[in-house]
Amino acid sequence: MSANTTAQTEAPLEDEFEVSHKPKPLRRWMKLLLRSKTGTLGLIIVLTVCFTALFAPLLAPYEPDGMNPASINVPPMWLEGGSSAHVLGTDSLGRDMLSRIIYGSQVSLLIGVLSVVVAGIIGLVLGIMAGYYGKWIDNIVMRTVDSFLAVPNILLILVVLGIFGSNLLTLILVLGVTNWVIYARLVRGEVLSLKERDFVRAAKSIGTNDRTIMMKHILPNVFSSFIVISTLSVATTIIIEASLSFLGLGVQPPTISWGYMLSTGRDYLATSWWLATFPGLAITITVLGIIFLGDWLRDVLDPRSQGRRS
Amino acid sequence: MSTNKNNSKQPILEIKGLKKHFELSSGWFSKEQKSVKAVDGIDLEVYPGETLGIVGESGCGKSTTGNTILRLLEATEGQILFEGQDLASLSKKEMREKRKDIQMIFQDPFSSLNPRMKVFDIIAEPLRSHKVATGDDLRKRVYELMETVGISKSFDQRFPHEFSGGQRQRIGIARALALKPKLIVCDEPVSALDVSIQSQVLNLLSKLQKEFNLTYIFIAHGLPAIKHISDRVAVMYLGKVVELADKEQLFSRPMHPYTEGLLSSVPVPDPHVRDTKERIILTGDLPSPADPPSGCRFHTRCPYADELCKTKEPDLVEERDGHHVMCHYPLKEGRGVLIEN
Amino acid sequence: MKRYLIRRVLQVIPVLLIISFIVFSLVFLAGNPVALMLPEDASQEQIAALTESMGLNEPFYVQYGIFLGNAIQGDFGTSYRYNQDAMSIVLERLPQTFELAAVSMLFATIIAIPLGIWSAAKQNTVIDVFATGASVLGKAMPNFWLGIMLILLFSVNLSIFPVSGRGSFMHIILPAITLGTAIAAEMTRLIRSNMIEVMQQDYVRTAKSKGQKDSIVTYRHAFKNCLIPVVTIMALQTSSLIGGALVTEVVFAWPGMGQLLVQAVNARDMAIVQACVFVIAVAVILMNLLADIVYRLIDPRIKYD
Amino acid sequence: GDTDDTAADEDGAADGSDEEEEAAIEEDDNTLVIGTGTDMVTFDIHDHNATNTEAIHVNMFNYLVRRDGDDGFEGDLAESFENVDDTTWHFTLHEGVTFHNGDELTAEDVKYTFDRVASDDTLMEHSNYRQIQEVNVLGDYEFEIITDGPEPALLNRISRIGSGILPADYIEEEGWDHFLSNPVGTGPFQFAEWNRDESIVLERYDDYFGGDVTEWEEVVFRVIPETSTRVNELLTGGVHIAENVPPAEWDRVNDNDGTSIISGPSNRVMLLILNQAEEYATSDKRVRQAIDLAIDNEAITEHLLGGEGTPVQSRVTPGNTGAHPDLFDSYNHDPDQARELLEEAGYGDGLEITFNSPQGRYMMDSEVAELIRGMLSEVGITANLEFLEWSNFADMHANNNNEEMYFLGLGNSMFDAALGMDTFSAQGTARTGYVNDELDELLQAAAVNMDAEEREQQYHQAQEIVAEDLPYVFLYQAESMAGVSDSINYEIAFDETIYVENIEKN
Amino acid sequence: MEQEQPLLDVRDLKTYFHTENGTVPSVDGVSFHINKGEVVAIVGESGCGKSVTSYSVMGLVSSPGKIEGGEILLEGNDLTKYSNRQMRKLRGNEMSMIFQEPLTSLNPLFTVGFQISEVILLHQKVSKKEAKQKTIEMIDKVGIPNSKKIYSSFPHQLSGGMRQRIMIAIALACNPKLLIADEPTTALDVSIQAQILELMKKLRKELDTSILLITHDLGVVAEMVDRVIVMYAGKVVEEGTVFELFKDPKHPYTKGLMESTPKIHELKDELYSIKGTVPTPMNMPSGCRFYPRCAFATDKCRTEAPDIEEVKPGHRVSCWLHEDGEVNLHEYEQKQQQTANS
Ligand SMILES: Nc1ncnc2c1ncn2[C@@H]1O[C@H](COP(=O)(O)OP(=O)(O)OP(=O)(O)O)[C@@H](O)[C@H]1O
Ligand SMILES: Nc1ncnc2c1ncn2[C@@H]1O[C@H](COP(=O)(O)OP(=O)(O)OP(=O)(O)O)[C@@H](O)[C@H]1O
Ligand SMILES: [Mg+2]
Ligand SMILES: [Mg+2]
Repeated sequence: MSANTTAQTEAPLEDEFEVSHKPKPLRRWMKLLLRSKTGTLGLIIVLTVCFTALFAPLLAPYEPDGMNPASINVPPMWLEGGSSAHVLGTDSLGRDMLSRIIYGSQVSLLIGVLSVVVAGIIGLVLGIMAGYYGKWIDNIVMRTVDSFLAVPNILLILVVLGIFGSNLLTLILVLGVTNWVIYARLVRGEVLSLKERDFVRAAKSIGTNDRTIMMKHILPNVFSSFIVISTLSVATTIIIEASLSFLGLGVQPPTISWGYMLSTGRDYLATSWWLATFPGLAITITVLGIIFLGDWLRDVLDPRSQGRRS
Repeated sequence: MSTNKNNSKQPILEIKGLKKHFELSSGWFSKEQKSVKAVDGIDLEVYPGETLGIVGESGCGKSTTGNTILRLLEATEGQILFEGQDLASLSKKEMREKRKDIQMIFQDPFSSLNPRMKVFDIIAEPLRSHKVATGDDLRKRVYELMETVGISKSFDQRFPHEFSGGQRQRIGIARALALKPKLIVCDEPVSALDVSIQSQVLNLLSKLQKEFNLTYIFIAHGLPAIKHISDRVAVMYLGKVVELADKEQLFSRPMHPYTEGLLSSVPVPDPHVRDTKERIILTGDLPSPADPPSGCRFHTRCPYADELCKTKEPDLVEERDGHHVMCHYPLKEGRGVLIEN
Repeated sequence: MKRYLIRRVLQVIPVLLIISFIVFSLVFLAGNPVALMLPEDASQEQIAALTESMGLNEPFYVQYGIFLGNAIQGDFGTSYRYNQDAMSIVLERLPQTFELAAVSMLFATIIAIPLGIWSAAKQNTVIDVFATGASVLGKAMPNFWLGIMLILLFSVNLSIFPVSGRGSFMHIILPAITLGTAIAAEMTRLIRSNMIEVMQQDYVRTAKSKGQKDSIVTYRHAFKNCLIPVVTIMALQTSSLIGGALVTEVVFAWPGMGQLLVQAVNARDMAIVQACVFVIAVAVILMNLLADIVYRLIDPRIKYD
Repeated sequence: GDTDDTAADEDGAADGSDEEEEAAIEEDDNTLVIGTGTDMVTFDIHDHNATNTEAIHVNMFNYLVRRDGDDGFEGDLAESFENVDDTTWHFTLHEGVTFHNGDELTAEDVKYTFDRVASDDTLMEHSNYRQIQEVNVLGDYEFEIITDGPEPALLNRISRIGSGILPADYIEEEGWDHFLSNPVGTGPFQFAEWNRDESIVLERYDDYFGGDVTEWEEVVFRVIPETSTRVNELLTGGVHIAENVPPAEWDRVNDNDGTSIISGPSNRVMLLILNQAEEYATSDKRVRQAIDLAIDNEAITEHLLGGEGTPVQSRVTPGNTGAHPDLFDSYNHDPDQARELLEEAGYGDGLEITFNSPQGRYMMDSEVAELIRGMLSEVGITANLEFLEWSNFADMHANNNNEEMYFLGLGNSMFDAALGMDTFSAQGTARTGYVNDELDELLQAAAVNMDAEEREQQYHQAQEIVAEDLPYVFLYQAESMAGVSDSINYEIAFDETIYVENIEKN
Repeated sequence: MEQEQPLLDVRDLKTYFHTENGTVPSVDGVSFHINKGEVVAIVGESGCGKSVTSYSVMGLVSSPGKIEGGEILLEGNDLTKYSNRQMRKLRGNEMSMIFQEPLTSLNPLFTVGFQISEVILLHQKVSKKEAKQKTIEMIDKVGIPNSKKIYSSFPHQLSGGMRQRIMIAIALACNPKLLIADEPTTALDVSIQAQILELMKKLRKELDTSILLITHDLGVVAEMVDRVIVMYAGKVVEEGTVFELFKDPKHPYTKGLMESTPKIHELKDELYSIKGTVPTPMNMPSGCRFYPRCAFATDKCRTEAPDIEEVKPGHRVSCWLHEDGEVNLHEYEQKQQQTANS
């Protein structure tokens, strides 16, 4: 009708854009990070723990394994009987608590993170396949999930560690293998709804093959809930490891993990409380950090979280 | 006149007796299988270069028809011939090849773009999938497409959420155009858009059709939009096409009581006619496609229904030249909305 | 519904088969219990003889077949450690196990519901941060640490609850808190996030637009819509509550199934292990079924069959 | 007050009303509660080898004879006994002894008891009784035990696990299964109930042939696996005795009003078993000696065990027939010499061995194991410590799947050097691969030597050889520690049993 | 005209959302009034602040939103000064609201009967039995057959149209003076929409309720209302009677809106379209908020925001074009084109 309509529709839409600068990912992350106090806290905690783990030999004042039967169960320095030689006191074999906690971070993190990686990979792959293909694959995977859910984890862990012995590798594997079901369930559920979404249909209608659809369209979209669950799971795994140590199935000395320290310290809870409490605190703080970081990561990984509501 | 044009050509797409039933309970042990007859036997032909509009109320099977054409859903029964070839007979691989020729634009611009992919990758995806272009060539093609649909190249690294609904729909259109398809199924491409944006997208679609000689199947429930863009219009009711005619015919002299009701339900943006306009308000709701009424499916809401309608289902017959209707008592002078014109 | 129930029960069969297979093969791999059953200086012949008389020299599939055959008839074999029908030993533990599980769950729910709702309602306030902190702490405290601490505080120092054992209602409180804390923590987080979502729903706005009181809007209209995930998580906890309460059981000298199971595994007492796992699996399946029925009661949209 | 309340709860009898509470206290005054770490295994007295199970059984069953003081024996069910010749022992039973079901004890019951354990080789205790060839019943109260050869330690054998006399008629009538769930003996206490992993309750048997030996009407053995819980129960009055209290808790118990720690030597020696199979470095005597020299036994007993333990160089400790006085309360410690020996043996630049240990089985076991690992690393031996869950550990021990070294505590329920030393003989070598012909000869001679004095000398010699060759590295004699309420008078028995009749109210 | 006190008088209402990314001025100085018995429409595109305006009136703005200024006078009483308790007394009683999404606006877990009687029991002193009686009457009134059975049905058992009728029943149960209908038919099919609109017309006649109808469908406006308020980006840009406005829109946005709507009774080769998109509240242009999209924009529009001025009795507009008196946009446009072509 009016002469200028065509021109209007064809005009590039650039000028309509209010956001003229596009923030770089790193800046976006920083912005999101600073906006979230808990996220900042989480990141600081996790970085500190990672740093501690990496540079344990430089940071620890003593050999973690240096025993001294003559000065056992020395309290932390601020308590009566403590000395500045051992800031956090010594344990039941006279080893320096601080050094042990510093070294313990290595194994605790390793177990926590790697076993979640193992569980996550199995869970993601099976969950996506089950959800995407449905039918018999789904049936098999879900019945297996049901079965795993109906058997207490501890039983499987116990038996497997009983058979293969408890070394770090089996520990990580077995914790991973018993935990995959939560991921598989979660991922499958999300995939079921994702695959009905139009963008997946669109990809199909373009002729994209199944593998690409799963990798490029589905995987990135289940990732944020995956991150939330897995950060929580890193936390629980560190704690499960402690419970395994309680049963004598955790890591073996001279390897040190917080869980091991915590569980061996439990006999001294009423008398030398610092033996169990410091590793316990280390776990709690780390877990808190990981959870906060996880919440924040979910925001970061979601491109929508830049502020605009949609 | 357009009827003649159509007869002279081979249809690009032919739908014959298409049925799509969804099983309800997939239980192992349930005896009677209940099913939703989402599409229950429709025949349509689409000719090159035309736009076939499909209207009907929510749930009448429009999207299902669209999805089965693309084989996003497998048809329960019937044939879909694209350029004379039965799509259902194609292997998965052949079908992927065929997809270059048939594309789809989706209703919801918010959910049809992967929120975690950048615009560039979204538009490039079809080209990559079919290995049509790589490297610089690919970039060039994507930028061309962006230009075609009116999105500045500088936005290629943005995520969908950074765009407005209309812009997102343009991205979807660019993606559909990437493989230079012959036929595009547009499943309610403007229903989710704002009033002022709708017209931008409708204009764009018309422009592209002329430019690339595209054929559209345009699905919508908004009658004004359908009327604006289509050449021929099919009216669906409960999984069946109840009326099919040239746009002018259908809008000025509808023959099916349902079409008539629909047309008179559309509110007219002119306050002067509101008290004078005669209205046939259809009563009741759309029955469930899981158990459609016996006889003529429309009889439960039809102001003219009688005993015959309750028992016997009418066929889709050509009452006038190119004007098909499925009714025992087609309206001779149905009240349409184009009469004044 | 009836047909649904039948179908669900039938679906249980493959699950039980898979479970029995997994457990059987694990125990099989774990080795021969004969060495543990005989005196320390038993001769190789004695070991061989006992192995044969117990059918342990048969190949895996034969043993599994025999086991399955008997299990179908309800016979899980005899515990060599107790010299008694395995199932009866397991069933003996059921009441105390159930008791602890139920009270723990009750405790978790009583804590988690108000805390979760509250922190959702006061999102991003001090209360919310406190609740988050509390639930992280709840998850981060290993059971044995919490249990021992509770004993020291409430039993030794304050003399409120008995230290350990089973008997009066007072005995169950501390172990239930120990076991329930982690669940409460998880539930609180779940309820919080669900409530936040539900509170933004249109029907909550509708309820407000009627002039309804905030508390009624929260509890009647919003919270009821949050119940399904809560019920789900309750059902999911069954197996860990019944079979995985081991650490708590040890700390509180609670004679539950967790201890039995672990001891049986350690002693390679296959009959007990299988019977335990069977009982736990059935409990889990029943709980899930119950959850399904509860879903139906909560949400009229849910239909089975 | 507290004490009794909690105990009342134990019975499930706690009720709101004051009077009832009073009554409950009265009743509870006559109930003794003992907190133990592990549950009893079974009532099949022949099919277990657990000291803690026997500790409970002794209150329900009687042996024929009982150890009395250092090396003598006194009659228990037997009124008199006599060694007739090398292979024949004659016994006369007390008359009028009744089982808890009312049956009278006769020689037939004794025959039944020993026949079963001596003939059924699937029973755990069989190996300790296979020496009994037959039991000849000579009358209602008279019988003979015939051994398959000279058996100087017969009395030791029949005064320990597996020797409680069973009611033959009762078992034959009701069946063994019935007996297992309703056991019947002759002891001062009779069975009331057993809730697995929870408690065993025994009631006083008023017709006990020994007369009115105890003030307690009821004994409850409560199973409390967690150490700190056991101690906490003691502190709050939930139990009268808490067994196995580790050093870390001693102050807490002693500082508490009304409870204290008591200790007593046990018959258990903690040691390291070294594998002498050729493929292991420990087959080299110098390496074994180096290990022995590296370990400061006293540091363990003093610092970890709070002084409650004695360094030893032999398994046979005072209180057992044949104990060698020089090998008790002595040890070798010289890290420099250890390093030299290792150098000599060709391990100058380090030696790596596997070291298995149980965890939570013995007092402070994991700490001790870790400390040993630390001590060994001082002299250049890297010991890879692997803690095993007990059943796996027992499995390893039973099947000789051990590698270089493992840590174990061995008791001696026979109180005779024979049981401790036989392991080192040719027949017993399987465990370590240790063979010494001279030692073999000595042990064979001693085993059938009915001359007590000469036999003792032979065992002394044998122990010296072992202390030199070090198939085992002996560490220390463990002390039993228990926390006890001041309301009772309790002494820890050398054999780790708990004779309730010896526990008195204060 | 203004002799009588209006039922609702909104003056310079400002409702802002304080989000993590900054303050969003969703409603930024909106004034309008509704007389007794009148039907007034607010039209405008998605996101222009229509719903927030209505929530502000109902006192349902939830955090992080806050009414930052202005007055909302209901029969002369300023609702912004009311406590939550006082507001609760009004809601569902004096004024009530129907929402856009009939699918989600009813609580899925309660029967519709319960949900209707809830509001009756809240505001009227009646017994449960009487409430049930009234509820069934209301169901009849909104034209759902078989009301007794419907009473104990759950929302998912009803169709969209029926659910929207139930919403209407809830809203009208206490015979409110003011009914706010926020896009009541957008989610419904055309034929159902027609039914609902008919019903609202009928009930309005019967009950004499004033209605504030929020929509972006000009067809619905033309059929239903007396007066129209056009909103753009948080501001009112034009206000007038429905006849005035359709005949002679004064604001370029209103005009664009009307022309870009495809009309069923006329054929066009190409639709008019307003270029560009609605600005997000975070990035409001300075000056007139519509100028980046306006075909008539001048430099003044870029820098200065126009006030809303009455150009004709009862017809007010906020645009610099009308600074010096009334301009007919249709003619103005033609004139402009002629000058451009020559
Ligand atoms: N996957 C499915 N399973 C079961 N029923 C389905 C499925 N998809 C669609 N249906 C049913 O088929 C019928 C037709 O659906 P369809 O989506 O084709 O309708 P439509 O005409 O596109 O409606 P709308 O305008 O709402 O998009 C509906 O009743 C719908 O409930
Ligand atoms: N809770 C909120 N937080 C932040 N911004 C909000 C919130 N609610 C609404 N807004 C903003 O307020 C503006 C107006 O929203 P409103 O819902 O009133 O629009 P509307 O005109 O009703 O649109 P529609 O036609 O889509 O319903 C929008 O830009 C929206 O982004
Ligand atoms: Mg559709
Ligand atoms: Mg709105």
